Amino acid sequence: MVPLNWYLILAAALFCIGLFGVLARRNAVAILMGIELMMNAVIINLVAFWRYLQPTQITGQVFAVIVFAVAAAEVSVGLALIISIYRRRNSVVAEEMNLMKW
Amino acid sequence: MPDFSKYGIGNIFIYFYELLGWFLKSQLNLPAELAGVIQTLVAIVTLGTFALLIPIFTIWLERKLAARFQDRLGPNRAGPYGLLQSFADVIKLLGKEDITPTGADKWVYNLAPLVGVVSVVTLWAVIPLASTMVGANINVGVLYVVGISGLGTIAIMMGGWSSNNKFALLGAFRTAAQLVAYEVPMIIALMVPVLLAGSMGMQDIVNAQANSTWYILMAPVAALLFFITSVAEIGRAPFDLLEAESEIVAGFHIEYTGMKFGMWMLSEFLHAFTIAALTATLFLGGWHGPLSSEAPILGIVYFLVKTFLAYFVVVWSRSTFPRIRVDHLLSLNWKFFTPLALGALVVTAVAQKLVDTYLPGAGDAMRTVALFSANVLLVWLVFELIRRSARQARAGAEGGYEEQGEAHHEEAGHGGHETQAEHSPAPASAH
Amino acid sequence: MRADWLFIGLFLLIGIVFPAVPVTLAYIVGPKKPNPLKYETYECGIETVGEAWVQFKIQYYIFALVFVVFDVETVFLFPWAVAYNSLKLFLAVQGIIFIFLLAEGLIYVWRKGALEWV
Amino acid sequence: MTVSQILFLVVAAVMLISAVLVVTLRNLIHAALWLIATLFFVAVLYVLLDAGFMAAAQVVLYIGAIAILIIFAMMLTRRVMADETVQINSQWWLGGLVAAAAFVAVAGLLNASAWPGLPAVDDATITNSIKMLGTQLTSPDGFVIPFQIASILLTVALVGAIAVAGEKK
Repeated sequence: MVPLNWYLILAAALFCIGLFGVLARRNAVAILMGIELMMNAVIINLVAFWRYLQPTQITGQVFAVIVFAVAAAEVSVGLALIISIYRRRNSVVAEEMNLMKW
Repeated sequence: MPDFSKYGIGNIFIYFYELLGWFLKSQLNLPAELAGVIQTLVAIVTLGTFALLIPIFTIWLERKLAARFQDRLGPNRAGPYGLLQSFADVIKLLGKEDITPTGADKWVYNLAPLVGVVSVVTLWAVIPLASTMVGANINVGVLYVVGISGLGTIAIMMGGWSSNNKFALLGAFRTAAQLVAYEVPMIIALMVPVLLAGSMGMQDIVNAQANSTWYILMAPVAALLFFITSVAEIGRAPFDLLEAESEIVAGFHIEYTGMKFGMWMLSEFLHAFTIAALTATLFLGGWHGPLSSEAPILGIVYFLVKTFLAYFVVVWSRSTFPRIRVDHLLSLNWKFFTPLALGALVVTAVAQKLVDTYLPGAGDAMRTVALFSANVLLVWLVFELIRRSARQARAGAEGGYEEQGEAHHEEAGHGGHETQAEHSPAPASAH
Repeated sequence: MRADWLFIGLFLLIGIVFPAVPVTLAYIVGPKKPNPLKYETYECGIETVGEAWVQFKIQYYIFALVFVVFDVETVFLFPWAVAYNSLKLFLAVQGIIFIFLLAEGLIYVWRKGALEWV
Repeated sequence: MTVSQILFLVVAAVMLISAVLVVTLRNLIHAALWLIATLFFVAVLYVLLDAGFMAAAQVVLYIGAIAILIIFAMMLTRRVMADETVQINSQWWLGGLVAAAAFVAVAGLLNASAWPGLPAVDDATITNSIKMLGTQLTSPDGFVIPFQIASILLTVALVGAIAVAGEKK
């Protein structure tokens, strides 16, 4: 039997790898990939809690499915923004999008 | 030792399976889990070999059939009726040089055809062959089929991108656009049998059909949509833009040679057979037929007969229809198939609920009639809409010339095009 | 249920081994006569010009986008379809409202002209 | 060590390795392919957790849809990333430090707390969970509002994304 905290620690590790990707990558698409990893870590947590705490109720899976929808919405709008910026400025490097920087 | 008489000739494959388990457990004294894994492995190897050997036969069959459609003889030299032609092809492929072009991404390039084959072969894990024979009876079978087919899109993109060739890349992206587009009506059409059976498990869907009627009668629109969109998913004519020789040379597998090219071909032919099997399972009752529950071995025969029938239709349409244009391909999907699939889903759901509410004691015959007529109504409605809009378009186009003259008499600011747009809702009675 | 998933897991493993065998065999058996010209990428009978990258149309992204949104919504609908026969009327209607919202998105994309292949 | 523990550790190790490759590889297409591998192993984790529907949905949505969308977007913006320049920004070590510190803190906290064991569940509950999910998603006592709002969110995302990406130059 696998203890619950193994799953949670695994999810934490995946989340932190994603966090590193978001903080360290220059390319905006790569940053979005890091965010996808973080989202997946969250979903692993939700499903693990469902299985270990309330397997007879479905709440954990409902939330996981809704996170799926949010992730899809986020990635489609995010990539659309990146493509739009690329078409205007010919660049997808996050550091160069500095209009709001002071 | 398991008693053969308990299984009978109808369950002979299950008998062999149990015999193997008995041999491993009591003769070799293996622990139960290990014996189970070995049993599973043997079953997988048998099923996988079966699935991978099918194309050897279907390639011959398809060439023969296509030849007959075109009034030719087809392969007839190697063996009786050319039956050994496919083996000759395999031997030829073995003797070809394995080329990886310069600048290609070696790992991705070599992995792509393998992923392509995996994405098709593993579909056979959930297809029930008989009432007692199904690889994995998971409760998400239909979604599994959709997901594994998605891996095929990834494989094509991997192959196209890693070849380092413009045509391959362009072909891969065209293909991906086509595949993802046709996946939408396919998934929605798949939801109809799920809704009727109340389960996503393949075996449950076949059982539900065995207990009522085949779903081709209950949901003809969904069946047709699933079949057509699946043909688009495998990229067969009339949807074979992905390997349009005259336009993008050969599509994503232009740089592949020898056995790796053979693997792409294998996955394509196996996929064609697999969608026929899926159509047979989901809409034609799978293994269901007279005496199929008593003697499961008959179920395999029924299943194969239905699958070959569906496969024949695939080959038939391949050799009959011309290739469709890319813009037509996509507008056909988004503007016709997708709304029709949504309509079929809603109509089936509503009819099902109405029968349950107002005809509580309705038998299967009554339900089938209700669902079938609901589908017919939907089709009539859709075609009436299309006819009306076509009539309007024609009236607009024809009226445009005549009314251009009149437009000058009307108030200024109305150009010919605006008049055309304004008058377009008017019926053809203007003539 | 777990045994069924085990079957699928092993099937995936074996599914990658099975096609790998003939490919490896062909690599061993097949002739090897290297020649730099042979390894050039094909391009209509002339020397390869430029790199393999071509400007893709934004339309590809739009189609993939519409597909993603529809895919997510259909995954939502699958559990509803499974439960449909045992659902009460109100619950069944919720799913149909969902389908109409889905259709509304399609109509928007259609009227916007984003479905045209230009 | 039981069989399920070994299985978990193998899957977890492969998943973490591919996740690290996603955030470190220079070639972004390779990174995307490793992302697909990571997502696939997350689906395997769901299978180990008896959530078959989640596993299938993960493969359909993430691998079949979102990963393809990401690759398409890469192809549309590839001119910048075709070159083999550095893909890591100048403060990458700071990011690594933050991520490592967050992991140490969270993992320590998780390890120090007591967690309940795995409750035994019969097959019927697992098989029935999809039906329950469907009922709960449309039930007024359950999650019908999030269900419909998710649909509206996706429609809004569709409208917004097309408005942003489809604008003329």
